[in-house]
Amino acid sequence: MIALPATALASTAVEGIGQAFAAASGAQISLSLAISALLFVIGLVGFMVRRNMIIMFLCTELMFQGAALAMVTFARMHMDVSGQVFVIFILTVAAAEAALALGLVVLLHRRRETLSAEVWSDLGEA
Amino acid sequence: MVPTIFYAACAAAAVALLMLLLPAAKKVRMAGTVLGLASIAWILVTIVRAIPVPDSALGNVGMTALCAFISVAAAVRVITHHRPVYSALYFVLVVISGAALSVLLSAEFVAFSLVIVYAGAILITYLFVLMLAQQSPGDTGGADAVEYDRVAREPAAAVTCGFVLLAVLGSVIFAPPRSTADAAADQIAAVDRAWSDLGRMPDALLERARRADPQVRVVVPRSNGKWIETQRDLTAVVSVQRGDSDTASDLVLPPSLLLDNTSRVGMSLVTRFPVSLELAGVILLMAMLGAVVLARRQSELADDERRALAGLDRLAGSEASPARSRG
Amino acid sequence: MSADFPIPQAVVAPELAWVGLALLLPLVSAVLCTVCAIARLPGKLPAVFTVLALAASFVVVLRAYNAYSGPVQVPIFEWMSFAWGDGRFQQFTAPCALYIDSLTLFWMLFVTGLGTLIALYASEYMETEKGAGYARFFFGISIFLFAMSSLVMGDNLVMLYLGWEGVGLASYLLIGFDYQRPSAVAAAKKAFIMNRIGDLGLALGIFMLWANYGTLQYSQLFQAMNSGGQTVVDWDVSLIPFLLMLGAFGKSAQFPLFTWLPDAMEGPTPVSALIHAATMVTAGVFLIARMYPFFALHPEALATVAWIGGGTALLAATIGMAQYDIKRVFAYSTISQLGYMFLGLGVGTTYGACYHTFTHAFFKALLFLTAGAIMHGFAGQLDLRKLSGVRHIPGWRLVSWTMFIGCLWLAAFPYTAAFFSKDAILLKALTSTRWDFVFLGWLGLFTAALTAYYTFRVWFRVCCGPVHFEPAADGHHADASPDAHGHGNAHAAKAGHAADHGFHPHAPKWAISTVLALLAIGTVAAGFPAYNEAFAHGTNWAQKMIAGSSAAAGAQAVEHAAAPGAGANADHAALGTVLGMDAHTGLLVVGATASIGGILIAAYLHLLSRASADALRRALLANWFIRWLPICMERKWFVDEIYHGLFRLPLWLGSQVLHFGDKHFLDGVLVDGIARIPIAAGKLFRPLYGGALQGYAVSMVAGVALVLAWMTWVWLRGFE
Amino acid sequence: MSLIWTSILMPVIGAALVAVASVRLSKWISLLATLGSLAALTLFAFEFPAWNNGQYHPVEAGPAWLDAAGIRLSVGFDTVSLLLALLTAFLMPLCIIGSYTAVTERVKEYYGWFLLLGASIILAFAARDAILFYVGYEFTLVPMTILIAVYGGTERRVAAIKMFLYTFLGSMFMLAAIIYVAWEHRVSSGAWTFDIDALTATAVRLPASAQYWLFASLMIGFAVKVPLFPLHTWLPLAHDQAPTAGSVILASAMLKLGTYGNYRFALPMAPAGGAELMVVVAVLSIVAIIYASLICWVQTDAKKLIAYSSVAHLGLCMLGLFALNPVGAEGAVFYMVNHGLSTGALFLCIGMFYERYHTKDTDVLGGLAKKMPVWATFMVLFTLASIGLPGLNGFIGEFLCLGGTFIAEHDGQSGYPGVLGPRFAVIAGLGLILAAMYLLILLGKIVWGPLREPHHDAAHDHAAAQGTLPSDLSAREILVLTPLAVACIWLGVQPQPMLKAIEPCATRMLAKYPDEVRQLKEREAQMAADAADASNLAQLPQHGGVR
Repeated sequence: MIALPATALASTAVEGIGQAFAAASGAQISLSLAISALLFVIGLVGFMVRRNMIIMFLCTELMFQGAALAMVTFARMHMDVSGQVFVIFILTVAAAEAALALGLVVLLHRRRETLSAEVWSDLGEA
Repeated sequence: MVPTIFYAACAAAAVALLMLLLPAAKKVRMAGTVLGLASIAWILVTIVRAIPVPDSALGNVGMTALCAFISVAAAVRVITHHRPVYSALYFVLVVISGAALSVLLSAEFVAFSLVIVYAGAILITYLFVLMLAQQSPGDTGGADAVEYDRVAREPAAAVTCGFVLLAVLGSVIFAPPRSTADAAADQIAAVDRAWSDLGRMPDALLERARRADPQVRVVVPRSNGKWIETQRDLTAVVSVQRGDSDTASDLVLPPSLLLDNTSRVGMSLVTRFPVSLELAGVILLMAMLGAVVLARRQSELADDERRALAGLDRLAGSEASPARSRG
Repeated sequence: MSADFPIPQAVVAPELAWVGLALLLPLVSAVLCTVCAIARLPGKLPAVFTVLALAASFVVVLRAYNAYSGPVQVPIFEWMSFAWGDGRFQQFTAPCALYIDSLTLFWMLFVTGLGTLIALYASEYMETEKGAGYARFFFGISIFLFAMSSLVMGDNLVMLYLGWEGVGLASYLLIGFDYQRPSAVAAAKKAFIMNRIGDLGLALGIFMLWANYGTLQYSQLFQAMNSGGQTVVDWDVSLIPFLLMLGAFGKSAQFPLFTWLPDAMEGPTPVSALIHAATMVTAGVFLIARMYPFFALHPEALATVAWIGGGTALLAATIGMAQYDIKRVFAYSTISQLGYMFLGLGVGTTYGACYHTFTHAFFKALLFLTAGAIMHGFAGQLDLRKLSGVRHIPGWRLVSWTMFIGCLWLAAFPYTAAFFSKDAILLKALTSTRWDFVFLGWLGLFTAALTAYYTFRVWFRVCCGPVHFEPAADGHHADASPDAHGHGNAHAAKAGHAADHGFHPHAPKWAISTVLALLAIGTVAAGFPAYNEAFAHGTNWAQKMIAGSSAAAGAQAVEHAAAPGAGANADHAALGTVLGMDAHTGLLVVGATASIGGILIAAYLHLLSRASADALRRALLANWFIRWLPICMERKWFVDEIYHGLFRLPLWLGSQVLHFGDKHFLDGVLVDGIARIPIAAGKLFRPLYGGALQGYAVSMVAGVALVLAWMTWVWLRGFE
Repeated sequence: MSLIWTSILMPVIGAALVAVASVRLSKWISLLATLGSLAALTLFAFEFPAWNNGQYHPVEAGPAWLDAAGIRLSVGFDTVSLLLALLTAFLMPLCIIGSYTAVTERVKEYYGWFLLLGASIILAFAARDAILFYVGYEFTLVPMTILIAVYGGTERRVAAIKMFLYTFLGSMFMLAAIIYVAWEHRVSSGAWTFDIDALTATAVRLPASAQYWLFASLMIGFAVKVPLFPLHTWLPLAHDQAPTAGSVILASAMLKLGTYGNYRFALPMAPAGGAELMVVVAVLSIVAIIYASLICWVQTDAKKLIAYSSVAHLGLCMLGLFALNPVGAEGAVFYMVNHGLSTGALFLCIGMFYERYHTKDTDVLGGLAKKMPVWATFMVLFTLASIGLPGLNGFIGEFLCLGGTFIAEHDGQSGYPGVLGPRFAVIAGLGLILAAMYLLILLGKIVWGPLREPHHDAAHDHAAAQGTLPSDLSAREILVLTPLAVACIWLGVQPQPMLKAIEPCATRMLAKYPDEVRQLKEREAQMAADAADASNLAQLPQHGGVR
């Protein structure tokens, strides 16, 4: 880590440094975070209100989107690519989930001829 | 500092979403749409106004806001549309606008992988399954979709919970902005990290050094054993031997020679998160195996299920058709 | 209270521990009776044990009397004693010990003596109850004697309290002896509960004495008084006499708390004679006499006693005039006579009060026992309208004439013992310097006339006139209650309605006759101390006994306070006048007039012209303005009804309300209501947990939102 | 110390053996186990050296249980807890014998749980570690709930649940208070401990406001158990539904845990709070006395009546405890033991006729003296003991409680100032009259009077029961009641040794109180004076105006 006076950097417009290493605009970061939160919450609400199992999984994908966007935003905010790496992992999980979940959905659909999640409520303990 | 106005906007958005979710008249849905758009705009404006935007960033912010608008609207359609296929398609729109946002945030690799993997692969799978499980038109009872797609479940509770969560998450945005010093330290750390990433890629380093000075024959480690050292002005110094000379001399690399996004992501993936990468691979493998197992069960259960649907009980059925089970 | 009139100080005399046998013997007999009941020993064994034990205890008391030379304190064993410091107020001491002075002996003599005689009487009277019932009866009698001895001989107020409640228990067990009859059970209950009210007063008085003097032992209490203890200095202290008084009134059936005594006649007659006439009911008199010095702590305390006593005497006499049940008449006469004793205590003559107690014990026991004999012989008949001319039935002469003696004494016929004892009280009242005491004295004289009337009403009705009797039959008459023992009831069932159905009264046998004769002699002899004084100008034994005790010292102090300058020996000197005559002569004239007048009126109405008595009653009832009087007298001034309406009913209704409230409000609404909150909350969220996935999701999200909200709130506040 | 553990573990081992033994054998095993427990405690009592100093006897810390939290398996007795444990151990075998015919189904489970109940109560009394106490205190609820819920009457489930939840809720406050004190101890001394003496030493040094809340929370926990008005409503129901032996142990031993808790925790730990809140507790106590007595008056269910009478009696006990002087405290402790004896015996008596007639309704049943004279004798004796007849055990405690309350106003002479005084004593004394009233009414209904027996089905049951039970008490039942009767009479005649032994404990418990109460009185006097000054000032112009 290089000890550099902050004032020196703020005023230094480094030639050719590129957008990735320029201080990002606070408003852009905030907006992106807000969108990620909105996507996440909308996905969440969707998960809670929709009764179609496939759509419910779609809503979880929406939440993944929100999370991924937040990761990207933070990566930008801190100028560190780790956030972007995490998006790749998110993609991995989403893909795995899609594979398994959709397989499961198809299985369930076969058994009860419907996609409604409620017909499976007898799996709950109540 | 409690952003009251933001909370009010969240509440408005919640009401709007609720109006869209309730099985109501078209007018209400229209009002909900208007209110929803207005409240999203309100949220965005609130955020933008909370932090002064320099003129140089106006374009970026404007584009971000536009993409935000599109992705949120599309997301709302995902959860409100009665026909699952349309939901999936709207989701593609969400992914694409998300990719655009990623580009705006200088994450080009992510943007493309989102479009390719999500919109291209995962969503297609969804669509495929949706088609597979499509209800026959008779099941919908004349409406545009089946009952469980039309009628939301406990929308009030869900919307309340969700938007309380949004308000809470959103509060974070209104924390005091990071100090310039923090941002500067971040920048220095990031550049240093990027230069040292480059230091671990000898070929790339040699290539960059030659770009800076075509005379460079070879890059050698510096006296302290490192390949590259970051300077205070964000440039980097490497030791090189030029021409035929055996003596090392310093060469300053300008920031414009830093690695691009995709390279850095790749570098980070294999140098900082190798175990995670392996685990991700294992997960995918497991998912594949799981899918195979599920598919097998599917065919085994199908008989049973069909028999139950036909009103035969399991025992009777198995006794009645020994030959078939043998076969 | 000043040290001018010192209370004789007690000496600690452990060598006199044998006097404790007077307590122990009845207890032993009680245990033996229990053994008899358990072992189902046949015969009269319990009676034998009891009579022997009581006689032995009487002998012990006699020996103690012989050995008596001054107040002694006899420690026996430690009962309740502990200390938490060295100070006088830092300990609680209530040993099992005896305090023997002349007052104690005076009381113990007639308690054990009469106890023995009445137990002997009961051995024949209760013979139909052989077996467990017989043993139970004598167990009760023994326990009673034990408790009474403890009450009288106890060294401290806690022992007195032990005896006080103990006699209450004996009374309860014996009144309810015939436990199958609901009226007996109710009477027993009533007696115990009303006594408890008084007991509470006594207990509070005891606490207050302890709080103020730091001790409960008589000797130390008196010492405190002698050494210039408090007079009226303190609100607390001046309450002491009133609290003790409440206890005394409860036990001795005085005005607010007297209604239990007539009901107590449900018990077998020997019990009525022993407990509810001769001994237990005088415990109140004993208490006040014993604690007399402390009644000077408030100037109006004794006046209150006098007023209550005088008032009760008149009230009970008026009721007694209108009763038809012999035992009830005698019961009211007991209340009335007890009123006299309290009047005596109140106006300052402890001698008069105690001596009257003494004489009363004999003649009232005699009267009850004769009534019992009649009841025993006439199958439980006690209605004086249905008995007549018993004197003329062969074998009943002794009963009639001993009853006559008892009646003469109760009527305070001139020169009987009761005449002298009553005189001592009235004389003191009439010659008092306080106008209200004089008024009470005249009231007492009027009451004496009433007493003479109703006493002889009974005797003339029952013993004289034409021979006529009906055995009692169940439900035959409501106001006279049949006696307890099954013998009478069995006869009644057989005998039917009238004498000509073959019913023959059986005359008393040797035990009853002997006891009646002995008691008659005792009754006459009880006057000896007074005769000795009045005719032989010798010493009055009773007065001497009282004068040597705490009672007298207190009386002198009261006297001194009332009329400073009068000598200590106030009974003889400086007497006032009555109707212008010398006090003694005047009272002799007036008292004799009242007594003889009452007897003459009774003779006219109930012997010579019985029809006129009924005519008089009818005339009184016909007169609109005066009819309240006979009605009230016959209905006992509605005291029971008033108590019922004033206390019992509101309390009972209140209890019902509380019971309802406890069940339905406190438990039903509050407790169960609070318990229902989580249930209701659970029901509210129940749909979320119906098994549908989203329900769980909603609750999870809500939880996360809440936790995050809280965290964010804290975090945001950090920036302010 | 090993004797103490023996007395606790004997019933536990007994319970384990009962689980594997045959039904017939289980009765004998449980009897032997309880007798062994009693014997161990008695032996301990004989060599107990601390009768006269009010200290715990084995004072060594026990082995660690949870070392990190300083919780140790320390057991030991002082006089009071030893007496209460002896009472429990004394009643246990009697209850076991008394249950021989009453319990016919699930017999082994019954005896097993019953033994565990006894063990946990003795553990609670023996604990010198607050957490150990809490464990014993709370574990009593488990067997008791099972005894009620399985072997009880028609509403047994509700009764069991209500008892459990109610007392459990109260205990939470108590536990919180104990942990709070332990925390304060850790803050001040740096180490965790739950040793009761150490906690007490810490707690008394806390500021007055902390003590106020400490006392209040402890009090809530114990008041439910006592039970103090208005937290009593679980008790009548539980008693009504519990099997006889359960009622006996509930009334005689479990309720004493509440009063014992006050003696051991609430009063000594928070003297400032105790002084502050004493009047509140005393008022609730006398309300309990009067209220419960009046309710007893109109009860027709014999067991409920005795249950409410327990509320009233323990109200008096609490009043004595909160008179805050040695007289009241001695009376209260004495009363704890005696209430256990006489009320336990009354429950046994009621159980005995219930076994024969299957009803406790005094409107249906009555006049049993005719048919069951021996039973009637015992019943009358125990009722009289309960009424507080002098010469029997109940009197001593009642008299001292009332006396202590009465003198609690006087200062300077006894060394223990108080604020209750005669007013409280008079109202509480009314309770004695009411006690005589309702108990004699009970006697008048079920013992005396003409014989009334239930008809029809009950009579049929009765006939069936007669096969095993004689119409009057059997020798076994007499064997159960006789020790109780002897104890009642003996303690009434010879209370002296026990009073002497309790006295140091009482003064030890009250050690801090004279000063606290004196300060309280001074504060109040000061406030009154200030108020008087203020009102005088306010009235001055008025007077001027009138003139």
